[in-house]
Amino acid sequence: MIAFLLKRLVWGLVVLIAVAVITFFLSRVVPADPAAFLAGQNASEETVQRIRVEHGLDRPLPEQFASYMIGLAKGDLGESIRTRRSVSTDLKQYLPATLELLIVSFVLYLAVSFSLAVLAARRPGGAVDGAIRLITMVGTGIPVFWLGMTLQFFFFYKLHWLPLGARFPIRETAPPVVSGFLLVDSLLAGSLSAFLASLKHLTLPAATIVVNLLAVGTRLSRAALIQEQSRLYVRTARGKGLSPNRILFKHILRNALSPILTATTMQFGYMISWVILVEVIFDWPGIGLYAYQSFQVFDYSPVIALAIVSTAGFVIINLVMDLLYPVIDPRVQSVGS
Amino acid sequence: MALLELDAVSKTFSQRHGGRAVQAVAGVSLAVGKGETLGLVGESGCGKSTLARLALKLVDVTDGRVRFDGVDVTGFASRRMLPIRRRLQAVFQDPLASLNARMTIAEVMREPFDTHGVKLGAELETRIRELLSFVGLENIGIRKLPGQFSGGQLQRIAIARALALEPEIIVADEPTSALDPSIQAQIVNLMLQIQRKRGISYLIISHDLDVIGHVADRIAVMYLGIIIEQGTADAIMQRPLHPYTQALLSAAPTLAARRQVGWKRIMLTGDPPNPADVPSGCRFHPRCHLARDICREKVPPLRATPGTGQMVACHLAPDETAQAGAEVGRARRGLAVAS
Amino acid sequence: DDASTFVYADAGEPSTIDPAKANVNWEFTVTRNIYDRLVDFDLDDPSKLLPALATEWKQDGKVWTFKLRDGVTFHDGTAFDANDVKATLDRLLKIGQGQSYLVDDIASVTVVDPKTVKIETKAPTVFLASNLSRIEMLSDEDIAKHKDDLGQAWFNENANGTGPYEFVSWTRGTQIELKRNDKWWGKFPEKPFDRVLDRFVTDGANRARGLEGGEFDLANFVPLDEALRIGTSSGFHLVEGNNLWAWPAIYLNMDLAPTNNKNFREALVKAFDYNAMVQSFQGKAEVGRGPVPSWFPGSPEKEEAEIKTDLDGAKAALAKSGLANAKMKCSVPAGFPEFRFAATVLQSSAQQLGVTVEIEEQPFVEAITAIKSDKSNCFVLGNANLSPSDATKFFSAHYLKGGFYNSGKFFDQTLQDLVAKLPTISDAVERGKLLKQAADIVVDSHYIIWTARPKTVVPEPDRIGGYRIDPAEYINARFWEMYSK
Amino acid sequence: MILSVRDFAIGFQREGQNLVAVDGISFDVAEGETFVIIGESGSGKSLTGMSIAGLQPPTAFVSGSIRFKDREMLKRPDAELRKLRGPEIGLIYQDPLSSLNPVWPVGDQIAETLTAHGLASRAEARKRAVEMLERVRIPDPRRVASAYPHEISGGMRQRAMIAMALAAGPSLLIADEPTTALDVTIKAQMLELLAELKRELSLTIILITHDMGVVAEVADRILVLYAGRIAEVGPADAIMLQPSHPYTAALMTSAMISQTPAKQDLNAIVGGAPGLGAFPAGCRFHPRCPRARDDCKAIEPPRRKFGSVELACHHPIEAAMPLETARS
Amino acid sequence: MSISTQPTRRTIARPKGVLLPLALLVLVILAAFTLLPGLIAPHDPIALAMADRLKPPSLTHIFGTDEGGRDVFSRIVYGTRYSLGVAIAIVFASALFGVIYGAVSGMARQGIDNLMMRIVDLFFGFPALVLALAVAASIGRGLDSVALSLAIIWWPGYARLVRGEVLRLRERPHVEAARALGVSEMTILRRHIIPFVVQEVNVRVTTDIGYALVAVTALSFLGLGANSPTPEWGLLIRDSRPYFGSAWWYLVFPGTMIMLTATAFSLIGDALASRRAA
Ligand SMILES: Nc1ncnc2c1ncn2[C@@H]1O[C@H](COP(=O)(O)OP(=O)(O)OP(=O)(O)O)[C@@H](O)[C@H]1O
Ligand SMILES: Nc1ncnc2c1ncn2[C@@H]1O[C@H](COP(=O)(O)OP(=O)(O)OP(=O)(O)O)[C@@H](O)[C@H]1O
Ligand SMILES: [Mg+2]
Ligand SMILES: [Mg+2]
Repeated sequence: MIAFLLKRLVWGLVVLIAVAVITFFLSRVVPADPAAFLAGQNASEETVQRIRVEHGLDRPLPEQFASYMIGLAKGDLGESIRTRRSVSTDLKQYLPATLELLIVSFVLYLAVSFSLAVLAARRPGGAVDGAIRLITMVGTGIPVFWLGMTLQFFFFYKLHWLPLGARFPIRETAPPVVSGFLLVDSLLAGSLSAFLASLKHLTLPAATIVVNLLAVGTRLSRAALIQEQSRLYVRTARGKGLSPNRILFKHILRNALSPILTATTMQFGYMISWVILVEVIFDWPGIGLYAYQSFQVFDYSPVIALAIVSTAGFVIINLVMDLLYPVIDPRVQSVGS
Repeated sequence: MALLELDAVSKTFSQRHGGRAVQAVAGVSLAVGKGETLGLVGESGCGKSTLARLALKLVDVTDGRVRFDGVDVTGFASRRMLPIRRRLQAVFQDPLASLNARMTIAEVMREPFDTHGVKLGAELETRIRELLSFVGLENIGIRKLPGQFSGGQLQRIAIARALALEPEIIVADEPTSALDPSIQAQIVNLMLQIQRKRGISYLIISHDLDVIGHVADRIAVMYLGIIIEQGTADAIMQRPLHPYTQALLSAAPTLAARRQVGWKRIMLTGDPPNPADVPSGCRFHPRCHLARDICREKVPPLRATPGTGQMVACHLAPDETAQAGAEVGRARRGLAVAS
Repeated sequence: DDASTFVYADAGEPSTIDPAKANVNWEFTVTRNIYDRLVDFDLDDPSKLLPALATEWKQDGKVWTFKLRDGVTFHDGTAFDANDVKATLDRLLKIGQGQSYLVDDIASVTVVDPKTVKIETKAPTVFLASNLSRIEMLSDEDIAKHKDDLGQAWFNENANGTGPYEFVSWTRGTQIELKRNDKWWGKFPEKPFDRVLDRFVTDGANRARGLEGGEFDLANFVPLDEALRIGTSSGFHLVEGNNLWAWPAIYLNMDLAPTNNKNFREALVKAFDYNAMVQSFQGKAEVGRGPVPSWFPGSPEKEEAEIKTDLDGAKAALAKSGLANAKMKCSVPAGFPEFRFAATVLQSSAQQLGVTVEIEEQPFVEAITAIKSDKSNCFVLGNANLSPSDATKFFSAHYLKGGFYNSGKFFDQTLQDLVAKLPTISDAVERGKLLKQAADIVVDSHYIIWTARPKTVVPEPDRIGGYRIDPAEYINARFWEMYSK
Repeated sequence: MILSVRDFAIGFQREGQNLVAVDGISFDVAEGETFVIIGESGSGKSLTGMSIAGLQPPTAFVSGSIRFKDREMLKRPDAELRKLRGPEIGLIYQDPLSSLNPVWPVGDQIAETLTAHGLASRAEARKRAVEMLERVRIPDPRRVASAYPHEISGGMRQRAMIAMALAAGPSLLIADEPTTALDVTIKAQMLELLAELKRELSLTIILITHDMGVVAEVADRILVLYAGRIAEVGPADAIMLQPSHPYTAALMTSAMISQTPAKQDLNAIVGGAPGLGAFPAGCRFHPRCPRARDDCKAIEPPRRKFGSVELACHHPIEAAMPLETARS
Repeated sequence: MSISTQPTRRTIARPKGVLLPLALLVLVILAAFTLLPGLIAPHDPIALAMADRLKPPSLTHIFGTDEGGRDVFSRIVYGTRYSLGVAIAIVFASALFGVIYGAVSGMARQGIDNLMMRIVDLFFGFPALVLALAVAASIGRGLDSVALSLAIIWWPGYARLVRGEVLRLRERPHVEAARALGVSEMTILRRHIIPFVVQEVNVRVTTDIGYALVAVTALSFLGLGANSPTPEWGLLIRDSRPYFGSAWWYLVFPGTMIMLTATAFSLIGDALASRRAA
């Protein structure tokens, strides 16, 4: 167990280093000059050069790489040229917003996709199943960015039900920052209205992420449930005179969890990707938007940091899932591949 | 000189994820002579298929030698094996699974010729038809896919393919166990006919004692990776000496046994042991009703019993087992049992 | 409390709020309102200067003398005096970024007495006071307190000015909050806003929709179609004006084939469908005749020849160039639909000549790097000049060697000399003549396609008033002039 | 009669065609007997067995009648049938590994038969599960009760399956090829166990198999199915030792390898069984039958009494055929 | 013997019955768009027609016009080639590379196989879009670089699928039988393994085209893909953004088109999968 954990951790580290190396070199291939951006549009060439030197952008690539990696080992993610702050400081600022969005979306996704899958799997081939299948299929084809815009159009622009973007009503004062999660902070501040307001702001971005995840996730969960239904132990359960509901909830569900878990892990990867688009569209002040804006001006460090942070998140999720498998399925000795 | 000879072969599988290694075959020596049928029986998981694969050189031995017609082929690379393979063919358990589902019967049948560079040109189809009718499949559509045939037909096709290059020996791993009883008989008959007409040798593996007893000249009984008894078919079927062989024989119910009032079968207690966890001493001792201290401590060697030429690996054979063996043999044949 | 809060949807988040480094619009949004400048200018007549922190000024050859206003204090309570002016200008020139180019002809700054400061320029320049209308005054104490790095770290995210609004907080990724400075020396309108939220809304469509939906009180860089639609819908009115920015001008690379061929460039200029551009601005635009717009002080525009689409002329010019079936690449900074559209029009116009234009939209830095490093033949950008009346700053950025916006690497020695001479001439009529000469050189070179010169339109909700367009700066709110109705 | 099947038929719709898999079979099972259904693969054994418990595939068409303890089983809502499965009818299958829920301890699965029917509280059911495991001769039942299926051997699994089927005390046990996947030595243990349990619990057993050895050992009465129809039904001894239907006779002789001299051709039935939808007209066995005449090809043989058996054959084997060519 | 024609439980017609033909129809339409855009599109997709700027849908412009007066429908028709073409290219290229890689890995010795799979695992460790963004940005904008960057993140899925299949198939009796016959490893791979793998891959490819389309348009939307005035669908949506308040049609139709196309491919992939399962 310990050995397994250790192995996975080492592997996670390898992945992280790889992503750092890859993104570092990729970002330096770009034919753009962030120093020029920093210096401003009317700055003289000397000023630009001075800034290049200040930020070490004039040094040879291997040297820049070495110092970046050394910094990384110390937890230093470099400095953002655009925000003129250390990336770690920025991340501390932006990460909670993203995490809040991700967690809410994920919980929502899990709940809804699971219920839909169960609903569909109760009568495979039935009308409910057909409808769900169609919806999920269409859902997988909806481009996330387009969906976000369309939801904005209807729910903000046409119906005035939900806000356009951002995390909190503009004119109101947000609760004091404790955790960075507005939902939590507003409760800590004892303000139900603030909680509801943050929830309202979360609705569209989360819905946008969820629809796509949901589609893929429900399909996979449904397939897993239906596949389990044809297993022989289900026949045995029927032979014992169990009701279909009991068979579904007590027998099938538990067995279908492993494939669903695998699907879920995969989904998490997509979610990290979609979050960039969603944050851009909804002006959600998280790391996706942060990295995207930095990326627009070829401010490298935040982009690399995003890659590293999201990869780390992904590695952790994978690890958690690996640890969950044996809990769910006693046949799996924790010997992941 | 034996045609196919396994000399103290062993095969150890290391488990993927650091689990305990499994010694599926542990120092087995066997020989199949020209025109002879050697039958190998044993319970599931005892290493029969592994042994077949060792004989066919589909896996490499961990230890021991494999000889074909006197030539040591143990270390042969696949290229050097090619001429040997022409003389050494195989038939497997599940005929549907062992034919490529996307190749027509004609393609399946020409594969041996192509592989061994036999150019038949226009004659190819005639030859294929000949082979198929030899196994009792006249006028079947050779452009059809395997999925369109029944299990019995497919096994015939598989046998026809094995015969294509006129081999000297066929290794058949459970050739009838996937088939219905009525079809089993057809295949057994077919294999016997082939041997009569072609003088071919067989290494036939099965867990069905009836089939083995019927087709084999000699029988080897395998338990947990080793041979525990070996002898002529008559000897083994009529006077098994090893308690395990006796249990096997008496366990399999026969129609004839229905008549035997008062006969009690030798029941084995417990389950087949785990090959990853081999018992000390005699491998069979935990399930043996005769087991005593020596059995737990000392590994019984496979040795010849005087007179019959039967080989048995049991500390107590034949003295304490011969009597029971004879009874088992009689009961099986539906003969009255002395009470 | 709602009515006293003004929410401004800004197109980006400042990278710094240090006036010495502020570069872009959304940085000026903050600095212009927190800090004051020595002089101000009349938005409707940029040549007319108005007193601000300085009440009087005069030029004497290379020396300018400014008399400072009495009783002005910084937000932290310290008094404003001549030392602040000196410290600010010294620091600005040392840092050399941001708007420092406007005053880079300053040789020295001398404190005569607390209320008088003397500024000497390297050469006589008539434009100094006008250019100082863009330079924000910091406190010398703040500068001294953080002298290690010239206060760069501190000023990046802190502010202490004398201006109408005080810096309250900066929520990264979201907004900067300002509050009204009661003690400001200037005059607020009747119902000014007590609190200003400068929101960062990077997406133009979101700014438009938020403005329309009432989330924002004002927004900058609203896409033109949306601005016109919103501005003419009920509850809104349109504020129209001129400014130097945001005219899509297409710069042609003078070094890279085929645009290094003058006849070829002429063909492009003549083939360009100016009407399409004007139509795309829904008629709210005119076609430029040269680099200096008519309303700019001393502009020779009226005397210039009209520029019109002339396909025959274009074909003739192309024939002369000997470049049939030429291919060229055009870089467009992303995020400006008007610029992209100008390139599209060029593409479709050029096609009529058999010239293929490939458009590549890229982030600003990448796009300008592409043309500067001869990977692209053209670049679309608006003009940029923060000085309300000094055309030489404009020329030097756009047409002189090494100018940041001289992306196509135009070079003409006569023009260089002319531009150097301009500020030294105190006679406005004489300056006008030189300006025309300079403009002609640029026009004749066919370096630029002035695709259209649109009016700037800003939709303002009827519930507020006071918004005016700054001719030298693109859509920026002077919060101190805004009021609720 | 504990079970009485009349004109039972079951079929499927495939590509718009009605394919009848089991076609109008009738038989009775008496209380306490071991009734064996034999036949080649695809002859409809499992469909018949499952239908008795109301477990026919949901896509199937059925007709006729199946009466279990004077209750009609076929046209009954599933909710009522469920009440019978467990307390009245127990089922076991081949392949115990996949027939057990892999993520539940064995004991819990046995206990569930009781709790689901409200026959015992949780704790009680658990205790009963251990008792049941003991009853099916599992050493150390407490340990096995808390083990997962993959942790115990194949023989133990099948024992656990039997324990589960019998936990709620059914009077009828339907066993669909319970020994097919097992090794001979384990198979023997299982047959022995079933025989003991039958005696102890006075069970009626319907055993489905195509293993003649198993049939020989346990059958009281035998039903021979061929291509969805009854070939022959009657007392085991009559059917096994003096088969009247040519198909039964062929089956029996082909299974008698040990009675055939070594290396001699076995008495095999030619050809293979027809698949669903490819049943021939007339007597379905006629293409493979050595006794077939013209009427067999055209006319479906009616069911009739023939000695102690009922059979469907135009030309049954009149005299007792010597089955035994014993080796001496 | 007559049998009741009532099934014991009612089976309800599966939606696939209606949807599959619809999906095939969409496919045919897309094929027509791709192959004969000139015949189908009523207007030039590039030429400006300023007089018709941002006109709502009408008989002449069924999907309305854009900011240059161009017919949105015609732009969508011409755009099929770019959006769908690139999506297909990505999936095909990844599938081809993935199949080769996976097959080699599956057939190779354990050490090499391990190494090759570690590399694949590495790709699975990264969040895909982030990597694609970085790649696309560094090799420059344009559809070709979008294609390349997506192919780079796409192939590992195929490699993993194929290797798994190869490992599974390698143990299959028919492969063992061929080996016993003396068939060389290369031939075994080609004749006895790849055809089965391809069957799996086909299903995956079909469904993936829809996903790839969404990914391509997403990158275009972020400004990494096609350049104006290429009528690529994601770019159309990006371009439409400033006019959303005034020209809903400009946003709605390209998005719907992406959705329809992706759904059609999903449906067909599903049908292929269930046909293979049957
Ligand atoms: N490739 C392999 N890797 C690891 N272990 C193996 C492998 N092949 C076989 N074994 C193990 O070796 C032992 C013997 O297997 P083998 O297939 O030879 O038995 P068998 O007698 O043919 O059984 P059966 O009657 O079930 O076919 C088993 O425990 C099996 O798990
Ligand atoms: N759910 C189903 N849908 C369609 N056909 C079915 C279904 N279940 C069984 N059949 C068909 O009905 C026929 C009889 O099946 P059944 O399972 O009863 O055979 P069996 O005698 O038990 O055979 P085996 O010995 O292989 O278990 C077969 O041809 C089978 O293909
Ligand atoms: Mg085997
Ligand atoms: Mg069956």
